[in-house]
Amino acid sequence: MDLTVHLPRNLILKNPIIAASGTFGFGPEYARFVDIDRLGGVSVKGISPEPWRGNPPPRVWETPSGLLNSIGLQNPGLSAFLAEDAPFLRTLDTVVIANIIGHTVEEYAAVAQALDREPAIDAFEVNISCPNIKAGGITFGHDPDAAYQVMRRVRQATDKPVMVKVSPNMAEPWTVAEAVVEAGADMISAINTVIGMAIDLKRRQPALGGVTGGLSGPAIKPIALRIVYEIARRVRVPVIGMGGIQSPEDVLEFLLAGAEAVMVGTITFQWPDRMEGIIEALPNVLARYGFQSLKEAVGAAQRPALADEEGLAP
Amino acid sequence: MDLTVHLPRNLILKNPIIAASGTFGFGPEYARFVDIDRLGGVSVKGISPEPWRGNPPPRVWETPSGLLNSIGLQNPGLSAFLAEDAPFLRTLDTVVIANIIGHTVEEYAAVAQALDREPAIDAFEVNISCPNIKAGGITFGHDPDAAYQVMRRVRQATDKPVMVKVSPNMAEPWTVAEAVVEAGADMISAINTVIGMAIDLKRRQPALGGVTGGLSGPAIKPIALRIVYEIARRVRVPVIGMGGIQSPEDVLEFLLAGAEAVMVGTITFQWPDRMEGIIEALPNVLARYGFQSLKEAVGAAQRPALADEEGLAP
Amino acid sequence: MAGAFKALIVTVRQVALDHVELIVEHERLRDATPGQFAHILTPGTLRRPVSFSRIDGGLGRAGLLVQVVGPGTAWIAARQVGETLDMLAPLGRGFAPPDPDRPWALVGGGVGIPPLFSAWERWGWRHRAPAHVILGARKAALVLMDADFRQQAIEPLVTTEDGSRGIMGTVVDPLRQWLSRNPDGQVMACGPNGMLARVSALTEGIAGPVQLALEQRMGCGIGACLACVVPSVPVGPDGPGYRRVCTEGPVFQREELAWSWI
Amino acid sequence: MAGAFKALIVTVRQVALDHVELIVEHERLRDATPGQFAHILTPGTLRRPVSFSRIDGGLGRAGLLVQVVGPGTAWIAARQVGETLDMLAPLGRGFAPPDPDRPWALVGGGVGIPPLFSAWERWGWRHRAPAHVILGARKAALVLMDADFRQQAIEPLVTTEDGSRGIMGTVVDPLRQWLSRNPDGQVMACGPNGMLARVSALTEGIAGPVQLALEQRMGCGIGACLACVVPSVPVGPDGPGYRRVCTEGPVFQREELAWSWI
Ligand SMILES: Cc1cc2nc3c(=O)[nH]c(=O)nc-3n(C[C@H](O)[C@H](O)[C@H](O)COP(=O)(O)OP(=O)(O)OC[C@H]3O[C@@H](n4cnc5c(N)ncnc54)[C@H](O)[C@@H]3O)c2cc1C
Ligand SMILES: Cc1cc2nc3c(=O)[nH]c(=O)nc-3n(C[C@H](O)[C@H](O)[C@H](O)COP(=O)(O)OP(=O)(O)OC[C@H]3O[C@@H](n4cnc5c(N)ncnc54)[C@H](O)[C@@H]3O)c2cc1C
Ligand SMILES: Cc1cc2nc3c(=O)[nH]c(=O)nc-3n(C[C@H](O)[C@H](O)[C@H](O)COP(=O)(O)O)c2cc1C
Ligand SMILES: Cc1cc2nc3c(=O)[nH]c(=O)nc-3n(C[C@H](O)[C@H](O)[C@H](O)COP(=O)(O)O)c2cc1C
Ligand code: FES
Ligand code: FES
Repeated sequence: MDLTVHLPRNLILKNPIIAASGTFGFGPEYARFVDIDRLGGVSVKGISPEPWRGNPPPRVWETPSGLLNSIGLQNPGLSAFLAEDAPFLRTLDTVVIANIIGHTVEEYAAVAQALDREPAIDAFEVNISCPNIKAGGITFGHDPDAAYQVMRRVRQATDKPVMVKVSPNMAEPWTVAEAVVEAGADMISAINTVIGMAIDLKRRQPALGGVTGGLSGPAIKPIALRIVYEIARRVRVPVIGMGGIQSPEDVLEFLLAGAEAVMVGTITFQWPDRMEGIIEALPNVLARYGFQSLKEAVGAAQRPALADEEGLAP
Repeated sequence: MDLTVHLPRNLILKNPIIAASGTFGFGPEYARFVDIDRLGGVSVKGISPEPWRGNPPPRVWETPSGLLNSIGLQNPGLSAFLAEDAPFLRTLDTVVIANIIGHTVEEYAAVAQALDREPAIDAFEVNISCPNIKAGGITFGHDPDAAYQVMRRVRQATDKPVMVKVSPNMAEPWTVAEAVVEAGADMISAINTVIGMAIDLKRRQPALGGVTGGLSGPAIKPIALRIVYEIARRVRVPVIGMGGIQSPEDVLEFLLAGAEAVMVGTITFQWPDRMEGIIEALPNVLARYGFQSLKEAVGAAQRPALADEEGLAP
Repeated sequence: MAGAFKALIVTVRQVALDHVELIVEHERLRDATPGQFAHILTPGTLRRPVSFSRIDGGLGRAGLLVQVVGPGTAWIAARQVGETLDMLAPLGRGFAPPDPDRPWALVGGGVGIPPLFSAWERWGWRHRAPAHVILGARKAALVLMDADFRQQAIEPLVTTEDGSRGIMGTVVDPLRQWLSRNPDGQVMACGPNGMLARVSALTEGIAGPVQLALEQRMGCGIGACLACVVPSVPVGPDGPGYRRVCTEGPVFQREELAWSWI
Repeated sequence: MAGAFKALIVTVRQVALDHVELIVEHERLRDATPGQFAHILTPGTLRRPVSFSRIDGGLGRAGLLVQVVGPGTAWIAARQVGETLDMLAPLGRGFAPPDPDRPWALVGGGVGIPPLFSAWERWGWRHRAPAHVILGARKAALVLMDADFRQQAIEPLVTTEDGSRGIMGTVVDPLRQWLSRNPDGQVMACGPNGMLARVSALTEGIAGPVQLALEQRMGCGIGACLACVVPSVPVGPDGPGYRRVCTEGPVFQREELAWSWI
């Protein structure tokens, strides 16, 4: 079965499985363990104009079927990325997506502009769920207008395909998706981690150095599916779904909910080669559920209208 | 160790373990399986002025460490509750909390007013995370002003202790908590379920009859802890925490995050007597972590100021 | 308090491809009734409901005939003699005893057959009017409990969808024929919803009671959570009422259900 | 691709209360270095890092000495001979070989002892200058690997906090004394952070290299996720830099670390 995914601006994935940002470094780390060229794509760790230090450790904590992290977007900054990481990425025969972060609209634009000229980078993922210190702690990702501004400036900075990554930590994430599509986003990726926390009973303190953290892994799959489903029925651009994917069946759930491709994160820590396993199994699993092609599965569980959900309470 | 919890308006719990609304019916169902009088309290299924039909089945679906439900707040309505359920509840020697729901501010007030005179009811839990059809699908629970209005009318209707149950499905649930405390709420309970979804691959449809549902169980514990922590540091009234509690250690996490008592839901379906087991084990577990009293554990993991979290990204 | 209990597994036997019957023992199973079920702890977030395939009240023994369809049933089917199953049981409303003087049809499809066998085992011996057992399956290898019925002195009529055993087709045609000969009959049926809907339609207006045993995904299993509902009368302008399979069922009178909504 | 692999468990032995040592075998363990670790799959969401307690490069065998502190280590400790452990290994930067002509102190506390034993096993036989092994534990029953050191021809100095074995106190006093006698010495240490902080402070200014093996909660174990960092130089006005224990460590030079932040 052909697993190729055709995305806007001629972005073509060999298959719908992309390594999720922040869980796959800048590529070389996992190169010993995974045949990266077999993946549909790789979204690298978030890149800011200047280096970011990140949060104090501990930075990870296990929860039931989940993982809390408070990495705090540590990254070496744009110049170090260009000097040290871009050369390796240029050697890859797969789609490389630059995940970009910033404190201000201009910082996002600066990274996009610099990487627009970098041949290693095939597309951008604008991560607007990081704290915006200038706007008083409200993140860009929770404010459709701010998200619109970021996307508009990024759009001016590059003609490469751009997706915006949506935060689940708000009542109606689709309002942000709609705003950035309006501002020229070619795709939406969803979801980023869900804010959570754990208490270390022995130390009588928040378990993470960053106090709160982002929850990922199978625990958040239902939250992710619902947001992907809601966004896919509202925007006309492709949605890249993620959150807790562990198996080809999980991938199918996201496809049926409306995603055209998916990203895979936390499970890679346990099973570095799981993404390859999923790619291998996907045609059979699609066939087992009666799908002749990948495309046929996309949105197959979407209900026709928005109206029929009115009046339903959880 | 003394497990008594003193709450506002002379509401006294024998211990901090309360059966969570919607998971314990109106009491008699579990009376065969649990010694209800040993519990700190029981929050009964949501009650509306008129009967509510609820959502089409299937209404539950398993997810990793979680449970999705789309019961849709089915309930027999106020008069049936008074005629059929209140008599049993009057026989209980534990705190009975009426969970109240409505489509409009007046509906909430109507239930509170009617039950203010009912001796079976010791306190109210105002559930403002149900859909408000009048306000175009935006729920009361996501709008601090609407939440304020509901609480103000309920406050006029009753002098019994009132807690408001907060929804996790928004960026800043504490804004709602702050608003309802302003309007006279004596306590906050948190959290209600997290909106989620699953796909039934065999039927190629959303798994739940209600399309989306509420996620509960251990999967949401980190989300719940974080919201309890954030609310407890912002409001001066007691917080009743819940979400995924399975063990006495889980209870401790909520206490350290700032809760004075907790509610226990989903685990009861697997282990009807787990709440009793937790109550029995709690003194030992508190002692094991070095606490001399229940009170000492409450908020023990709270960090001093709000300021030190600024600039930390998940 | 009569909480959950651990029933000892005394027999395990493979009865068909992917179908295992366990016999479990506990004194709390003494007053189980055909049509009732056990809510069984497995590694998942929820217990799993399984009907009794046979009941020996005297010994406090009951059968659980499980088809492996997912992780919970796979786990149950992998248990061994000497282990225990943690269960809430017996739960729900079972079959009302049949009128011994009325023709009686027992109609079962797939894992709907076990509760009918337990009904036949309990009440068959005292039944005076004619009785008829119709068992449906997809193919020969999946026909359940026909030997058990034979041992209890009745020859079941078997239908398979592919004709590999008995009559080719479903239970519907044989039932229609039986009903035309027995308009004063009574019916008990259990099986997939599609089959029960047909049974319900066919039996409209017959003289005797029609009892249908339903399945629904369950939470608590004891009436508290309102998860396990099925559409039922009265049907209002905005939809049907909902009744709980776990306590108001699993066995319903056909008149109680709103089939157009199921 | 050199992905995860399954190492065969060839020996399991209880070495102290709640401490088990497993010997595992796989050809990919042939070039493991003392101070490196294996990242082991357990039922949790994350793998568990465990240092090598001994390494037989020729046979591709390595030891894993695990203290049971939670579900992951309990699961590892319950494995049996003939089962396999799924691991990513060998990972991280191990100890740099000691200068054979410089006095050498090996200082270990609790489960910090195993990597030091593997260092001694590898380099002790060719060490020409004097060597000194100091092992700390809370109480006698928890002293680890002292017999192993003895078998490798060195008598370790044991300290226990309650004085139930060896010198009462911690490894700090004996180390201070050794340093005052050996200002030209080199040190390898592994243990709780508190102990390493003291070692770091005491060894400031000594002539030889001071290598400290650290622990931190890990995600990927291979350098991709930035979970496992420890504060390190340079320290800027807004805090320290962060280095990864899994790839830039677990063994650091004392000068690389920012102890005031750890
Ligand atoms: C009253 C009653 C009696 C039953 N009697 C039997 C019996 O005698 N033999 C038998 O093999 N099966 C019986 N079933 C069906 C059985 O409960 C399901 O096959 C089983 O729960 C599936 O669990 P799983 O983990 O293997 O599959 P999964 O499909 O992975 O289960 C996931 C979830 O769905 C629920 N579920 C899935 N299918 C059903 C279903 N058909 N009915 C109810 N819940 C379901 C499970 O309980 C679980 O919560 C009965 C169901 C009910 C309601
Ligand atoms: C490089 C390295 C080498 C180690 N070598 C050994 C060894 O040789 N023998 C030994 O007994 N232990 C060793 N540890 C510690 C060991 O990894 C932890 O004790 C173990 O992960 C605890 O898992 P758990 O599920 O039993 O406990 P839990 O506390 O329930 O673990 C929960 C989570 O915390 C992490 N965690 C808990 N404690 C630690 C810790 N001290 N360091 C790192 N992560 C932790 C776990 O990996 C897991 O993600 C080493 C740790 C590191 C980083
Ligand atoms: C350790 C870790 C670091 C992450 N860092 C980033 C990041 O830098 N940028 C980003 O957009 N998402 C980041 N994420 C979020 C993931 O890309 C993904 O959205 C999320 O983990 C959900 O997918 P999963 O459940 O498959 O892991 C990170 C996740 C984890 C676990
Ligand atoms: C089946 C089910 C029904 C529920 N019904 C209600 C309800 O009627 N009113 C309410 O306030 N919360 C309701 N809840 C939410 C719970 O009270 C609780 O907030 C949530 O389940 C989290 O706790 P848990 O993880 O311990 O279950 C329901 C939860 C479940 C699982
Ligand atoms: S399963 Fe809870 S009411 Fe039936
Ligand atoms: S554990 Fe992932 S970088 Fe070290």
